[in-house]
Amino acid sequence: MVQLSARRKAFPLRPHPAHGLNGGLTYTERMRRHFPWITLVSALLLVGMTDINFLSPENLLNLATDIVPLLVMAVGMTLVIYIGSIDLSSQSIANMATVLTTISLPALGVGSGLLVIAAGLLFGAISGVVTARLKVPSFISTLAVGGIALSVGQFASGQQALHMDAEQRKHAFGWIMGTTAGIPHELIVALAIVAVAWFIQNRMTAGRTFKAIGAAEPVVVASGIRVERYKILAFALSGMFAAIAGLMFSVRLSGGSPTLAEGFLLPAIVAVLVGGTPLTGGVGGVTNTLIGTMIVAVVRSSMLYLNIPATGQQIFFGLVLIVAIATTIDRSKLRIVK
Amino acid sequence: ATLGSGVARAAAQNPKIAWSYRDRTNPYWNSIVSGGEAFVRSLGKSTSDLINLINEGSSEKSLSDIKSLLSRYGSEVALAADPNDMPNCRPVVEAVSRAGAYVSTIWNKTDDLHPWDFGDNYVSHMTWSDVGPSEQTARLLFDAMGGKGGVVHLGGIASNNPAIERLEGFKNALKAYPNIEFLAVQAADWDTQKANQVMSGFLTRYGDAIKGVHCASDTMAYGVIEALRAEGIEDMPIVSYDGNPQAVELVTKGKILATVFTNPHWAGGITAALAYYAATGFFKPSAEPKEHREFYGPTTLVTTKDAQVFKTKYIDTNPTYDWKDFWSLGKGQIKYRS
Amino acid sequence: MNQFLAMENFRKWIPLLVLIGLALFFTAVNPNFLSFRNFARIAISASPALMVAVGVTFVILMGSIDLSMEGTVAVCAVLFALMLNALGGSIAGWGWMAIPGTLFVGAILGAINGLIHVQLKIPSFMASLSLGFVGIGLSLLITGGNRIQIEDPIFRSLLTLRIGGFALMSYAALAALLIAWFIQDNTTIGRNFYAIGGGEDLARSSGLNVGKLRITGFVVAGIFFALGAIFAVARLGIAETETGRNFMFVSVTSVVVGGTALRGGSGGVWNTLVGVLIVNVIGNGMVVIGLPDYFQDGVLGLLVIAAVYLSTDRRSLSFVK
Amino acid sequence: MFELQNVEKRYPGVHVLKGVDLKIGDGEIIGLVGENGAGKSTLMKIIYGAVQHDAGNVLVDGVPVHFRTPRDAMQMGVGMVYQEQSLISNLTVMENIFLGFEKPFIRFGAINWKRMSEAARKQLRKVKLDINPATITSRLTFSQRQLVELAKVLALEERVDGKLVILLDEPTSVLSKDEIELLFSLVRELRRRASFIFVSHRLDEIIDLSDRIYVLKDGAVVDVISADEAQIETIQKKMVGREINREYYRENRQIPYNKDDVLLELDHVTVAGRENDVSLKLHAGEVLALVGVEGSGREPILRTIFGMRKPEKGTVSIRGMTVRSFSASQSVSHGVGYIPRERKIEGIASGMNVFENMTLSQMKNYSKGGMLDIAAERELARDWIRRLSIKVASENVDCGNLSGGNQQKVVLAKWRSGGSEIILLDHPTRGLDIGAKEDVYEMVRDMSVDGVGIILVADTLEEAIGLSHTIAVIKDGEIRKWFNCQPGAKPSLYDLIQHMV
Ligand SMILES: Nc1ncnc2c1ncn2[C@@H]1O[C@H](COP(=O)(O)OP(=O)(O)OP(=O)(O)O)[C@@H](O)[C@H]1O
Ligand SMILES: Nc1ncnc2c1ncn2[C@@H]1O[C@H](COP(=O)(O)OP(=O)(O)OP(=O)(O)O)[C@@H](O)[C@H]1O
Ligand SMILES: [Mg+2]
Ligand SMILES: [Mg+2]
Repeated sequence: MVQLSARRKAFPLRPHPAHGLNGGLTYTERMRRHFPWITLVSALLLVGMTDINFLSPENLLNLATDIVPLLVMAVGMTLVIYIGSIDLSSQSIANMATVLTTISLPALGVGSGLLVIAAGLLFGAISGVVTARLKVPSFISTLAVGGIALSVGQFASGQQALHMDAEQRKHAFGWIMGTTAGIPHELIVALAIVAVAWFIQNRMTAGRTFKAIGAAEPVVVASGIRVERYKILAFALSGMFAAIAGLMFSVRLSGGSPTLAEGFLLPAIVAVLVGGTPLTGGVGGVTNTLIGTMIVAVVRSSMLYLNIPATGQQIFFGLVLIVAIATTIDRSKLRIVK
Repeated sequence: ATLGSGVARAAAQNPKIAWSYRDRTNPYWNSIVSGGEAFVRSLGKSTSDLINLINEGSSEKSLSDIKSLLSRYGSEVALAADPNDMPNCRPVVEAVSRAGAYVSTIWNKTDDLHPWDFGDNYVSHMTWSDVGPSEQTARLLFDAMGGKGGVVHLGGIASNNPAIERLEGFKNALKAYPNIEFLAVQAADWDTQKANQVMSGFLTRYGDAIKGVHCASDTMAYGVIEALRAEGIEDMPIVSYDGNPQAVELVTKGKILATVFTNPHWAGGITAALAYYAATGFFKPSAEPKEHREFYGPTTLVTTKDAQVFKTKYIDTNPTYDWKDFWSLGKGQIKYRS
Repeated sequence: MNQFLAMENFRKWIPLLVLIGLALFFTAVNPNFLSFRNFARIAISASPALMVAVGVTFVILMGSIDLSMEGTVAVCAVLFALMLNALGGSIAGWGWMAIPGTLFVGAILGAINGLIHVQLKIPSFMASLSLGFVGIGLSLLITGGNRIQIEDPIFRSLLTLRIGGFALMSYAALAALLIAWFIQDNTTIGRNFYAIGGGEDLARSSGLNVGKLRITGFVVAGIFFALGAIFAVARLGIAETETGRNFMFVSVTSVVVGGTALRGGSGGVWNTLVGVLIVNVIGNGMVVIGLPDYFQDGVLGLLVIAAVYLSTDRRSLSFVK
Repeated sequence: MFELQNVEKRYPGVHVLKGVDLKIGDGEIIGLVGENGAGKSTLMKIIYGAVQHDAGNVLVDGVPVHFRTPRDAMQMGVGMVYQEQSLISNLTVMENIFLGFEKPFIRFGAINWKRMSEAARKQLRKVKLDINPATITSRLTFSQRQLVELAKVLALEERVDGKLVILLDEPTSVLSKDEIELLFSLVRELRRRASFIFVSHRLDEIIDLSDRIYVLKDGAVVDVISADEAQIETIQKKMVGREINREYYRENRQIPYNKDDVLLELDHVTVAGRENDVSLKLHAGEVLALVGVEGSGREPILRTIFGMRKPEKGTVSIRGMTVRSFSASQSVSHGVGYIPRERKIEGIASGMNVFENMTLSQMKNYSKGGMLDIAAERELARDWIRRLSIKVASENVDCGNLSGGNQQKVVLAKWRSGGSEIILLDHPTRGLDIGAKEDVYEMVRDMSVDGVGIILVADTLEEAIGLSHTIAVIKDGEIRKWFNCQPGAKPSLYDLIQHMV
């Protein structure tokens, strides 16, 4: 025992890395919550260095407008990730939404939008019921409900790509497509949607409850709140936002197809995570997702500016993602990293 | 809505050439890219001057990437694109026109969208009439089956245009063969693994009743062949589509009866060339007749008889094409069904 | 108490009962389903998926998740094919070295995954998802997007050689499953995975080096992904980036359907076998009964929900994420 | 010889250990006493390598060592039985016993279960526990688990050469009398090999077992007493730092409650998994204490009243109305509030700030049409921060960063401000220091005066006796004895313990 211990050197003692000896949070820890937007600005500047036109207001405006459907979907996804679950059905719901919008446009006009939103709410709520009441993990329940939405989309479309009549589209949704003072209405609509989501999250009992569920579900139960209802609501809202994303995309493309929104899911999840809302929930939120979506947009278009060769784009994306997540997530909020 | 109607403007001196396509994991798109690269080399540029926009099957990414390209290079762009989903073609074309750049598209376009509605900027659209060739392969198949017995069809992603047409051709051929029993059709999404699983399911369902397989693409045929090989079935008549190198190889060996070569190498080159030469002012698209704006690409039936010759000519080497000879390989103006 | 125990034991068997129930249902609709040959077909299509799912099972047992399988399988598949062809093209010659070589590649990729997750303290979901992208990209870079064909008849005998009606591949997969079972139940690392899943802080305070075990788990997963890649190549004779496609959702779904909890600590590789079979039986069965393809995604979804619903003990779950 | 010199430990905002010196001779049994939160567990965890100290030295036989992980400590012969359960419940008993030390049982890469099982049996025999080592740990009772933990530590005996140091953090709190006897005889037997540090809140046990007693107060050693000279009263005085009198529990403020105003009634209520039933009545202004040993079934009763459990039989009525559907939200709407025992799990939502925590159970009162009135929430929080002198910079502070006492005050304020008339207190002073405790006692009296009915599961018997009007002694899920607790006529500890075990 003595020998053993003799070989062991005393180690220099340090306080816990997260806080100084005086107990306050260290500088980096306090800076953490600013990291998402710092990452965004750095990325913008980095790409701007290769071509200053990238930073022109017009280009940034375009970049923001292009990402609108993804942003709307990611905002919905945020609410679900905020309660510590995940929604893998968003893309399929958006797919279904493009089909439903297109086929109901002749009969319902603007009403087709309402129909689609209702359908999104319904499918989201089904995910919620299956998760909260049947206790099927959301990873599975939403994947499964997504499959159902996909079937509905395929069936309703007759497995065809459909296009909207130009006049009907203009009549019903022309207002989304225009611009005012150079700002596309799509962007304004999207920001309004983000604002609504922000309001729900920060100013309404539902949002407060979502946060509490993500932060400490047992506390919410022990506070006498009907957790299941709120969970279902979060999923329903996510489904609704996904449907709106599909609706806006469908109007932009003036058509629908059961595969039209393919490729939305992973970027949307990535946008939420990169923005700094971890899968454990309770932290982050829609403003983070706004930043996260922009980061995704910048990284995507940076490939063009940095001349990343075709076969290297996936690697580039993956590596940038790791760096972005490593800098944006707030580890002090994660007790155990699993 | 006629945009830029014939107003003469300074032609681009040295436009950036870009190809926007689905992915790099599929031999078909690799051939397209090889054609694009061959064209770029013919201009004395390096292959890295061809900008690759890979959309991973996401219309959203397709559109965003193209818009990023346009905002970086403005009107100095000659774009060749497969818009991935039919509805996506319109916003792509509109964005290009707005920027004053030039685009030629292949495959996916809604019927109500025409190059001549966009003046010079929407240079051309090429697609392949798959109905006829698909009918031809089906006839070959039915003949090989001796005009009787059960047949199954494995289709692509059901809402994709080629999938629809290839199924239609197959069904047309059936009419002339009353003793052929059409057992089942199922989408296998252009995917080898999925086709493999679907085929083994068919084997269980229909067993020995299956006497022939009609595949909507080569990639799916590979999966079918392997599913059959697993059962020790080596001589089932199979036909496929696309004329990929591996499939042509299999045709020479008699493993596949016939495939249809759509000459993606040429298509990749000529589509880029059309956009490029329109951009440089080498020709004025709006001065061309309609059959030069919307036309069918070449299809060559490759059967066991001519496979070897075909292989040496088109697969082992690529013929040198004159990239200014735009239309000689085309198969006439696109006809719409309704 | 006894009644409670009986109930608990009963629950353990529910996934298997679901599997049997599904088989009976499909048989009732189309009696062809219940045939030896069809089971052999299901076994072939399930073999690669089983390996991948077994790999991810180890990670899930620890309460983490590994979503890098599509990239890892793609890289392993194309490297396997390249190695095999470079080493003479036949398993009979030096080509067999490609097999351990590929397993090694899988292990390395798993180790990178684990290191990034543990050392950079990035939750495994995000770390492995990102690395999946990198893996897909890497395989693309290696192949330039082309496919590599494997002609070697000896290697392909994994598919073509039948013993007692089943393809050699199915036996190989079964052997790998037995090894996984052995690792899970009879080795220290296997048991320690359960310990971490059962309570990470408790495991740590019992003196386990949790970080190192985590990385080990990802390495083991990587090795099984590599095995999955080899079987996938054997099944189609083609190695390409696409070889990895679809494995992510299918394998995680299989694991959960089999009764292994995503929060870790319960379940195991036999559950995964049942889960993989359930998923493959549904896939095969829907074709066999001739369900229109546009309904298949939806029906798969409903059946998966039903399977998970039946096999979870809701009383023991305070909440589910 | 094991020695700590001047060991320091801080957590954000709290100085947990202040220059602690401690010596353990070979074969010596050290008793460690101190109030809740005095730093006993922290000190033990530092010795065990589970927590790293900020300054000071740990010496083994005069040589400085530093244990970075418990594994380092175990290899040097230091073992610990945790205060909280620390067995991994999905593993078997034998796996738990040898967790991290499976090596001797490995044959050709595989664990030889037979050998491990035999070895485990040997360890279990030491603690006279006759169970199958292959049993899944979650099937064991609390006291069985405690004994397994002990067996796990005793496995060090074979594993390590030389002397052992075994740390026992409140091992007796869940054991029966016989089991405690067994434990003590074991400890005495093992003195040849091992020295012990023994933590307990039962001072008589401490005096009985140990050689020397360290008294810890607010993270500093205030006295070291030889057990021969120790007396309970003096130790208590040292622990608390002043004379303990009846005023501690504010008995002067205890006023009789209104016998006619029944708030809550349980009539032959059977809680799941128990055979016995419980009947009780809670009156306005009454403090009803439930006492019993760990696992006697106090918590399930509280949870049933709060609606988180459904009774199998019997009726619960609140203000004369029978409760039909059981859910926490139902109970809250009937005016029941619950201060759970696991404050960090069910009490405080860390990551949320003070006002968000306070209004969590009563958002209806602070919102209109689903829209929150955040200004009113802040106002409420500021008001209660003032009233309870909660030590926080502002109402915007994340509650996860508050000290335990302040967290507890936030939880109390949450229910109190929501106007709950029936409040269930489960270990409300756990982990609180004296100042905070007194604040809590003061609040209990305030609520009582306001006519709130309180059911208390206290941290200590003294607390139960001091605070309550009525005591129900619970054993095996059944009320065995009622005591009336008028000031001046309170039952003694002994009176209660008699019926508890
Ligand atoms: N991980 C931690 N982070 C911050 N503070 C902590 C942590 N662990 C303990 N503390 C604080 O350190 C102090 C000492 O706690 P400790 O658990 O050592 O008390 P104790 O004497 O064992 O009390 P008890 O009798 O209740 O077991 C308490 O104020 C506690 O809140
Ligand atoms: N598990 C934990 N993780 C992180 N920090 C903790 C933990 N437990 C306690 N703390 C921190 O320890 C500090 C003191 O906690 P503790 O609850 O015991 O204080 P206390 O000394 O009892 O305070 P008070 O005087 O208010 O009663 C708090 O600032 C809290 O942030
Ligand atoms: Mg304290
Ligand atoms: Mg303690």
